[in-house]
Amino acid sequence: MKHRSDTVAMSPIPSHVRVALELRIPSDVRYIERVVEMVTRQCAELEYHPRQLALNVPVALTEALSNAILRGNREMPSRSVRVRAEVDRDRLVLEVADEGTGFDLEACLVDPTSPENLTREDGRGLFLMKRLMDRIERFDNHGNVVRMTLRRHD
Amino acid sequence: MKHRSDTVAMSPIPSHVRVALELRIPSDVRYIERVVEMVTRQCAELEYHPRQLALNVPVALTEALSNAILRGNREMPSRSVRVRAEVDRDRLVLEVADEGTGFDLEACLVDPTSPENLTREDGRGLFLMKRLMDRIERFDNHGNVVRMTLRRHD
Amino acid sequence: MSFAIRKQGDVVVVDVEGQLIVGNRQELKQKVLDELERGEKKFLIDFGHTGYIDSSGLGVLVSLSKKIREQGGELRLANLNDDLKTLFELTKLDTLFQIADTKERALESF
Amino acid sequence: MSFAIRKQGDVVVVDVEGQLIVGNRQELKQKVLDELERGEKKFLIDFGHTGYIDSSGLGVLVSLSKKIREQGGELRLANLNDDLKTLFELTKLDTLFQIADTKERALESF
Ligand SMILES: Nc1ncnc2c1ncn2[C@@H]1O[C@H](COP(=O)(O)OP(=O)(O)O)[C@@H](O)[C@H]1O
Ligand SMILES: Nc1ncnc2c1ncn2[C@@H]1O[C@H](COP(=O)(O)OP(=O)(O)O)[C@@H](O)[C@H]1O
Repeated sequence: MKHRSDTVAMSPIPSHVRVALELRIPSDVRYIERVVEMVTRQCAELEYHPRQLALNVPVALTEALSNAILRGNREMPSRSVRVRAEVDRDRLVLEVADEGTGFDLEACLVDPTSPENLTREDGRGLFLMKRLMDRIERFDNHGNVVRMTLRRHD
Repeated sequence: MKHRSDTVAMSPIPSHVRVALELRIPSDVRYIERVVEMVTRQCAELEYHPRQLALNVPVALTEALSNAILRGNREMPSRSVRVRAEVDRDRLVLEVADEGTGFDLEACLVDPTSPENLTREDGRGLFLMKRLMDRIERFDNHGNVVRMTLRRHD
Repeated sequence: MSFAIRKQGDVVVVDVEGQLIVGNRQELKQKVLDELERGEKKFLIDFGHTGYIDSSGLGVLVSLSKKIREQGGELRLANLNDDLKTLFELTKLDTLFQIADTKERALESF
Repeated sequence: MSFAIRKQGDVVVVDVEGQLIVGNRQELKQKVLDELERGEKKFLIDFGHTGYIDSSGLGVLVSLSKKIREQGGELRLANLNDDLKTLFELTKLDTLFQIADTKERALESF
């Protein structure tokens, strides 16, 4: 279509915009990067803060996806991961669902910054999700769902 | 975020992608172009046919929006138009909702190509929606809703 | 969206850049009617840089064509891409307008 | 994502281009371990062209740093942008690694 960007630029922005992205991927970590790219792009359109686009969203989502693929689904080819991202100018809600039996979020959350954990190779995923998002929840819905919420900053 | 596109290009595309876009605009035709641009961009990402991106989607959506703004809402500032676009690789479902009392779709659909109508200035909107989309429905839901469905072509 | 108007010989050439839709069709109408009032008779609308056209844009073209003919003038269209051609065919407006493939052909045909 | 390795003086410099995440961290690990096996002692990882790093990417850095130290070598990091710096600060890994602002400073410091 022959759009001229100055053309659309003159057309005002809707008073309310909400985008819901629903994705399904196989239990394979190679898919993560593309999913992250698709979600951050939607956030970029709604002018999330550059730091949220470069740090909070990609890192937290990557952690949730790799846990879903490696822990929840144990990379079983018969299982897939579903992602739902709902974005508006107030907040991003990310839901990552796997086909595992779930886990105890509080119990699994260790402090990787403590002296005894600092030199460990693993155990920073849930911690980063918690620190980079405003809220993180876990619930069951035909499998395990992790929901993360982030308020938009300009 | 420092993405290199070749990077993401190596990350496979999710097996299922569905995007739902929800927008609300004032009863003002200047908003139409931006809404059309936002919807066609989502269709473009899912590789709808160039003709669908340049003709079917923009024209049918523009018609539905201008009818909602001018007919349904009669440009009243207290009223707004809601748009929902749900897109996946199979089909696009567009819903345009206004705060009017609705209309009789079949009765309002005239044939603008008949000799007596050909030189009329108006009356081509619903006809184009019907010809450019695979399906068009109207129903009530706290106001008037027009739903149009288009199957994706490569 | 913008409408660039210029004179080429005795023909008024209008370029429609971007969309011709409900939000801007009045602007096109007024610009052409101003020229008509000034005594111009030959009009060519060039769609080489046009995106999409909606039913109200088509309606303005129908209306202008009538008004120009009433003043003894002529309106020609040129440079429709395949999608725009389809739009004119769907509405059978390709039978109402004189449509040339290129601007040059349209200019010659006056 | 790709890892470009080259020698600068007696320092092995690795450029991390794109993401350092669960899907590719093994590649980085293997490349550095190969050099270590070949007898290299000084390693500099340059993040000037890096996007984001996840916990498993951080884990690989921790692991490499240990292995390099075991062989009497040194690992330095350079060129972290503000977002990456924050990531290291959040995890307190900025206290574990020697981090230089620029590659030049990192090279001088060996
Ligand atoms: N989706 C999941 N399904 C099952 N267990 C999970 C899931 N996500 C996290 N866990 C559990 O929480 C633990 C901590 O996760 P995390 O902080 O990401 O560190 P790591 O994955 O490096 O062990 C995991 O080892 C696993 O036992
Ligand atoms: N959203 C709507 N609310 C109320 N009436 C509508 C709506 N959409 C269409 N109509 C009715 O259908 C008629 C035909 O619409 P259309 O084919 O778009 O032609 P036009 O708008 O040019 O008259 C309109 O004149 C109007 O009476």
